[in-house]
Amino acid sequence: MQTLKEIQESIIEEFAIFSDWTEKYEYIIDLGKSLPLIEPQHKTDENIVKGCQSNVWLHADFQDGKMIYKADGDAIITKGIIALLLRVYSNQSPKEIVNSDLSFIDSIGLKEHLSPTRANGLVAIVKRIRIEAIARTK
Amino acid sequence: MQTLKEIQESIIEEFAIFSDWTEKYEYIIDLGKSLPLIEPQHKTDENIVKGCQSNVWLHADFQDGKMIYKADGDAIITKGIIALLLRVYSNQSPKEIVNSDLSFIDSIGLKEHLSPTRANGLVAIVKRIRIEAIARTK
Amino acid sequence: MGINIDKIRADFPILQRKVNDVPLIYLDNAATSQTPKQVIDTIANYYAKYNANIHRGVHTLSQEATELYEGARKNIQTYFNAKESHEIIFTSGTTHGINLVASGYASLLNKGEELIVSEIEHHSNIVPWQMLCEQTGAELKVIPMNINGELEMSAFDRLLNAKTRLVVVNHVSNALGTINPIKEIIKKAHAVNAKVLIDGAQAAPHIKADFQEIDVDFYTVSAHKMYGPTGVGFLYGKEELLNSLPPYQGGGEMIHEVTFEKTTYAELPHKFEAGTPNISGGIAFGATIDFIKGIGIDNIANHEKTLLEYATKSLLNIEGLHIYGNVANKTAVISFNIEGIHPYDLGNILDKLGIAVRTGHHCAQPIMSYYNIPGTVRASFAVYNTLSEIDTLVKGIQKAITLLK
Amino acid sequence: MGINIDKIRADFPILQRKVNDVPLIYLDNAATSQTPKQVIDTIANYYAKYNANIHRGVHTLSQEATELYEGARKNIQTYFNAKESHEIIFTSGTTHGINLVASGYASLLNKGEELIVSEIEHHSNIVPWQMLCEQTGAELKVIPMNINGELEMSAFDRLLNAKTRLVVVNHVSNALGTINPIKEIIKKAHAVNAKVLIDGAQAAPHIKADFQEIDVDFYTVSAHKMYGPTGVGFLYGKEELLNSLPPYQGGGEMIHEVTFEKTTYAELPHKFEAGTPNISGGIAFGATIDFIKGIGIDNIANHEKTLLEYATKSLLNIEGLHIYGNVANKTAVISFNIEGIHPYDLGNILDKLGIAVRTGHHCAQPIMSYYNIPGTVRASFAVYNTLSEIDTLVKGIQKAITLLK
Ligand SMILES: Cc1ncc(COP(=O)(O)O)c(C=O)c1O
Ligand SMILES: Cc1ncc(COP(=O)(O)O)c(C=O)c1O
Repeated sequence: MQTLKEIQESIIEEFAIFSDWTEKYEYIIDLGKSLPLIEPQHKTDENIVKGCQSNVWLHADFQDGKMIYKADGDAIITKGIIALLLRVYSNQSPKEIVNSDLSFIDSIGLKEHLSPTRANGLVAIVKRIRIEAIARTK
Repeated sequence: MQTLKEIQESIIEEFAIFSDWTEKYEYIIDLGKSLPLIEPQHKTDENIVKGCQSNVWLHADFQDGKMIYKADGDAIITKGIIALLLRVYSNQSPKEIVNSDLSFIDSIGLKEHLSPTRANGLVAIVKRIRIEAIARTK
Repeated sequence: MGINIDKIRADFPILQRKVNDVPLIYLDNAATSQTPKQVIDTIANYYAKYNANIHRGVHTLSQEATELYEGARKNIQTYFNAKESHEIIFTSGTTHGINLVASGYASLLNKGEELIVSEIEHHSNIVPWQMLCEQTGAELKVIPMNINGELEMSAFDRLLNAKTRLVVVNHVSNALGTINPIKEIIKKAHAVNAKVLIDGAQAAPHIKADFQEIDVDFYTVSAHKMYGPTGVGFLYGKEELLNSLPPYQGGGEMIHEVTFEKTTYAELPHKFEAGTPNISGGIAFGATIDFIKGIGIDNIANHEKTLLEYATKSLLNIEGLHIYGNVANKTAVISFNIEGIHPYDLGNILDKLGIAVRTGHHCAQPIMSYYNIPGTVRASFAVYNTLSEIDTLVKGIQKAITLLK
Repeated sequence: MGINIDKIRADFPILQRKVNDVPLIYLDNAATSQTPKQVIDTIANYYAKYNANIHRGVHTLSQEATELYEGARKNIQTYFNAKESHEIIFTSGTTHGINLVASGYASLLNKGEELIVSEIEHHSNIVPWQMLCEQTGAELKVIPMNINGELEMSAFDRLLNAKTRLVVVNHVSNALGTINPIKEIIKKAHAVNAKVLIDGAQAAPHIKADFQEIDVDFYTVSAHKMYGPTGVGFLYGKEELLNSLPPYQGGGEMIHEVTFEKTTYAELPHKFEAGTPNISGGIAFGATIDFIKGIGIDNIANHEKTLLEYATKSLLNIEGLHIYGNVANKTAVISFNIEGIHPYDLGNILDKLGIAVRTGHHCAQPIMSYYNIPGTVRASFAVYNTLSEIDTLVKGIQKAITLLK
């Protein structure tokens, strides 16, 4: 099992090989396409974050001391980034999640997607990921 | 009896001899000082124009086909300009007043005092002078 | 008769910019248009030479700044053919202008009376009226749109009645570009004694409204959408109507006399201009009008028509592309989606290619609900855009499709 | 420790100006301060490189403009030590900020409850509360001033009671320069559960308020009085209080979702920032804070103290000159009259000599009523003023006296 930090590092490594934004976006789009990330029954009003640009859903579970996140989005690029986020955060302990930072997003050149004013729902997703984890550390 | 136009011209001539603003202002200030322009009983609330900067009063009479204006102000420079205005307008027929223009103020370099945004009450005085005259042409 | 695009483009310093290493193609004009150096220089020049608080000041700077500011008001008055310059109230923008009127109507409206709004409005021309109706118990009626993005005028006829106090409609829809028949709307509203407020935010950059000719009661505009600075706009209102509204904000300037017992208000326009205004913005708004006059609004409209026609034709060649808003009478705005592609994704890829478009609901959610879509991609044009930029846009979309599909 | 005045003056292009053929001496800073080139350049640079509508935009320009705008908000937050950046609401100025709160309290106040204001307020901090009291039936109580231009704090103690909901006082009086004991006022008000709004328009250029330290509930400021641009300011409010107020204006940005059935509002700060804001102004406000930080507010205050003391001493040497506002704790503002001379006349002559002062009631008529005077001449100083300018002022007044007497 990789640690959260190790996963972030391997993502950074993977992104290092892309020579231009097109390759990077192709990869993210593929990630976005590859998975229906959340079960239909969890796409509830409670789990939705309505961004001005795109909507996202997040569902959290707690199993064997680990957080299990499922998420989805309606825009494919957003979905691709969600896939990266879940790869990092899902299956980690609440404590590790709470103590983690998001700098890997910066390192792979996707910072703008997590700008609080972008209104694509991703910032809210990250916030919820942490909140759900915090709730399980108490 | 000079006509309104002639009075304006003689004022312009008088002002032509001043070599700087100090002389001009000394003259206006002297004009302002020289006359109590309105009888106390005519300094009524009805006749007052409250400017933001200074207050002015105007009283109008109609005698033998001529307008007789009396006016006053609390600031001396304003009073001096009022004295010039009365020299031009008082004792003239309503028709002449209505048809007159104020360009002499421009010619003698005092235009700024009659700026609508100066809030010294002079613009309102000029307006009232005309309104009172118009009322007597009907 | 034509215009010299190269010369015009040279006036806009931002058009020299690169974005993601490619030259910027700016097609987000309906959100905010770019600013020519004539306007930028006016602002810088104001602060370098004339900056002072206006009105009531005795000193030269204050006098000069006041003259510039009031000169801008006169310039706007003349351009839009308002009867009096004090019918032009400087605001911080369209939203402020609409709220000023809505707030004033709170004291004029009674329960059971009606307001009419349309389905194709910007939120700024919906929410203030919702708030007003909640406050007063008046009812908000909605002129529906049809699939082409037009108002259903027969429905409007049915909604109008003796209880209608106010009709509020935009001159041009920001999300669709539709030019509404405001002259007809005003005429019909007046026939039942209702007043009309026109939101001119999207019209002013493209069409010159003649306020006296169309006999509009209120008309409001933002400078930043018509080559001017941010933070300034105006509300036009007929003198007697503005007089009938209570003041909006209290403060300096809008006061005649203040005691703790009684305060009396100043005359128009000051009654509605409490506090120190956006002086540099107002003066620069005047320069903006000069800029538009210099080119000629008809020349601008003609050029944009060419752009619109060319872009519409080119975009429709793209498979799966659907345009929302298909009326003949529209400004150079194209709202579209591509089958199977989320507008946000397309906007993202276009940005990587240096092309700025807007995506989302464009603050016009009722339109999105009507079409049952999350949003659109909107390309909106201005006088400095070119046919070759449209070619690049089309290529960009094709590239995005390849990536996204 | 000291500051380099020549260097600072060189930053202000307007100080090179001549007025009536003599070099400008600008002593009308309490009305509007002058703008350094750092701020002017920020505005020009914004329009030349980043201009775009902010928030929600996907393209680079919009992202960059948003970052600059939100960066300015953060800068302001840090400078004034607000807890959260969303407690800083951008406004068009102090008047707007006060009206926003007054309008919000309309739904929170009940008949018979009380508001306390002071006798030494600017009209912008009187009229909105009069309007609010008229609307709600609440009562407006006035803290009286004394002959020195100070608030009578014992009277304040008597006015405060369990019915008091809000106390509104300026931090510094614009007409007199008095620095009010706001920390004490806030503490006492909080003891009876009243909230406090401080009008900081005249304080911000001279004193740094630490919002958390003084525990103020609302604080509002205009950029144009503190070396910034016109048309922008901010309202600070504690998060829970801002949340308790209803939205002020309706429109874009302040909306979460709009349907004709129901509209939900966005979170702070957007709830109070309807419509496209003054983007260039907000960004330039950030540059203004940097400018002040660059010199240091304490250095500014020290320099102005020197100016104030020198000017007070010099002016009092003039026969018949009377200064209004004689407290030890005041900013560099001198309001005065000369026996037998109308302030307007003196202002006129000084203008001819290139000296800009303000004359009149300074939008503070209750103070004028207190002293039973039509107005005063006000000389107000900023960091770029010099002792030699004060000498010229004194000579100018003497010349005016000769002419006018
Ligand atoms: C103490 C005080 N409050 C409020 C204001 C109003 O500020 P603004 O005109 O920038 O809204 C002023 C401006 O003169 C002031 O001095
Ligand atoms: C039709 C319409 N009305 C009103 C507005 C609001 O204008 P502002 O944000 O400048 O207040 C806009 C801006 O997008 C608009 O397009």
